[in-house]
Amino acid sequence: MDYQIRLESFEGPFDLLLHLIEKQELDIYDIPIGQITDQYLDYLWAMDQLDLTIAGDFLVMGATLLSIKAKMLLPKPPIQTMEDEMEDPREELVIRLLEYQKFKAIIEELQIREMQQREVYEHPFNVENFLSGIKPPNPLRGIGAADLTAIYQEMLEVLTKVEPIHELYTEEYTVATQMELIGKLLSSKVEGLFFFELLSENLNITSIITTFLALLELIRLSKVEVYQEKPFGSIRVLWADNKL
Amino acid sequence: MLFAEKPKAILECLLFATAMPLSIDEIASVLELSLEEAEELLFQLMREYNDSDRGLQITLLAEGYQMGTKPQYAPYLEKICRPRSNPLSKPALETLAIIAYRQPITRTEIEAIRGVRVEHLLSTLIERDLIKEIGRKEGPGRPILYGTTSEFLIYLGLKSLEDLPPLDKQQDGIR
Amino acid sequence: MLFAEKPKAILECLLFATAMPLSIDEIASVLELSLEEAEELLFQLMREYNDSDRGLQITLLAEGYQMGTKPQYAPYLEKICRPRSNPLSKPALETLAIIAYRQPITRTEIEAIRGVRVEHLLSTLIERDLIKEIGRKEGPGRPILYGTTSEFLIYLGLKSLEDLPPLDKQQDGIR
Repeated sequence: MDYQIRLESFEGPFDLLLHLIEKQELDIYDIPIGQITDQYLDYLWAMDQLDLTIAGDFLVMGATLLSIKAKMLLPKPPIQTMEDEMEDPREELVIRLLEYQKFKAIIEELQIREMQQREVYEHPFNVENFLSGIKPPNPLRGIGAADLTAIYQEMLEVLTKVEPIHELYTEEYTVATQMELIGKLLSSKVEGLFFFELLSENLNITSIITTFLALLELIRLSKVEVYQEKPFGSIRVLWADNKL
Repeated sequence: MLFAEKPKAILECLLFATAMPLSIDEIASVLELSLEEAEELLFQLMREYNDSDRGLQITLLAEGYQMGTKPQYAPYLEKICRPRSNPLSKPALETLAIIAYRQPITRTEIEAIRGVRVEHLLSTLIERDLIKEIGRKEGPGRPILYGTTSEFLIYLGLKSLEDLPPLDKQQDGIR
Repeated sequence: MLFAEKPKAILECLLFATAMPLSIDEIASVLELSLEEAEELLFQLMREYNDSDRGLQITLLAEGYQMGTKPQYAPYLEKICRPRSNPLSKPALETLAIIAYRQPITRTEIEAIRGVRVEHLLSTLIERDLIKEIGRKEGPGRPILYGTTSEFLIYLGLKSLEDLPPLDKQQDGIR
């Protein structure tokens, strides 16, 4: 090995590649890809021999380099197309290296700013402590228990006037609210729920049908998945997002 | 003047940046001064702060010296730290009334009565210390049960929940 | 003098006591002054602090104003203040820089630039309040878009995002 540098000291494959290029004063716009690929892979072998785990990202770049090298070895077509030359297989790599280089270059300046700002101390003001010393304003100022009761009574009166009591059920169940309810119930249950468990205690025909329609809609949207272990068995419903 | 400006500036920084009150021993040790010198410096700085029209003051608490705001300016700090002191909206009061009379109650049950979503109203009421989570309902999803807080009783001047005015029995039949 | 001492004293309290930098709008609103009046008062106070031998300074940070200690006194404060959080690791700072200059940006886009995975670095940066989720990118999977916070500006002592050092000052051949 020409260079005694440990792989762990590199932030990633781009860092290692840029190091190789800079160290040998190579032209980043015309990288001798064979030479660089060999040197890069040498590092990986060395790491491997030391029984050190090589991060997958380094291996991916190794494969990319080999693939570029292979493309460069392919014979060029004898006649170039009129307008543009064949795309250089290195181009994408160079663009990415240049982009990474910009950030690598700015780090030092950001580090200086970070250290400078660390010299400035703020007052360790604790809002919680401060506020605990202040009585919060009474959110119910001007309102008495009787007012609250009146508000409640009035609300109940409006409800009873507008619709007979049994009609309230139909108000409760819409496909949209049931979809939301199913989502709430299922998302916290990794193992899923049986269909009957999705129904509220207030079993009536409207609630069952609405819940079923909501379930169908969720299936259509791929939000849930349903399984039946045997014909006519209970339907198990799983929240699709829970599967990952 | 006995001291150069610098030790006083350091002392100012110390009082400003420490979370706990500073003893004269600690001050002397950081500034590398004798106790007498540290005390003289401190008193000088205290006079500059406390006898002026400045907003800040340095006070001696049991455990040491501390920098803080002068008490007369507290209302302005409240204004910026706790901007929310608006009265509750009608929907919030309605939701609170339902919880007061029906507790323990789940969000879905409240929504069944009110016919609209109450999620943000519940957050408001929790933030204002009027309601809290008091458990979980058995059953699918184990939904949160809400109830009123002791602050709620205090704000209404009630001794207990039984002091809530009774309702007209028939109307409370809705479920 | 244009102002009585009192508004300046209040302003001093506000700058002392608020955890985040205060915008000129907030200052004007608490003091019930016009923007121009608030600004004049603020600049007056800043001169009194910054151009003197005092230990404290008022600076423009994250589009607001904040009181802090002058940097030259840091060595004394290190001795007595709570230890500061560790500086960011190089990989974390690199990731933060990419987000700062290229926001809004997805995790995959960051990884394309860094060439390595950044998932755990993103959690670190979020935990330290330096970045946050600022939306979702349209398209398959609707991936999360990340951006920097005001704490980020404070952390690097920046007045605003425009205050970031220019990224492309060197040769920027291919784009």
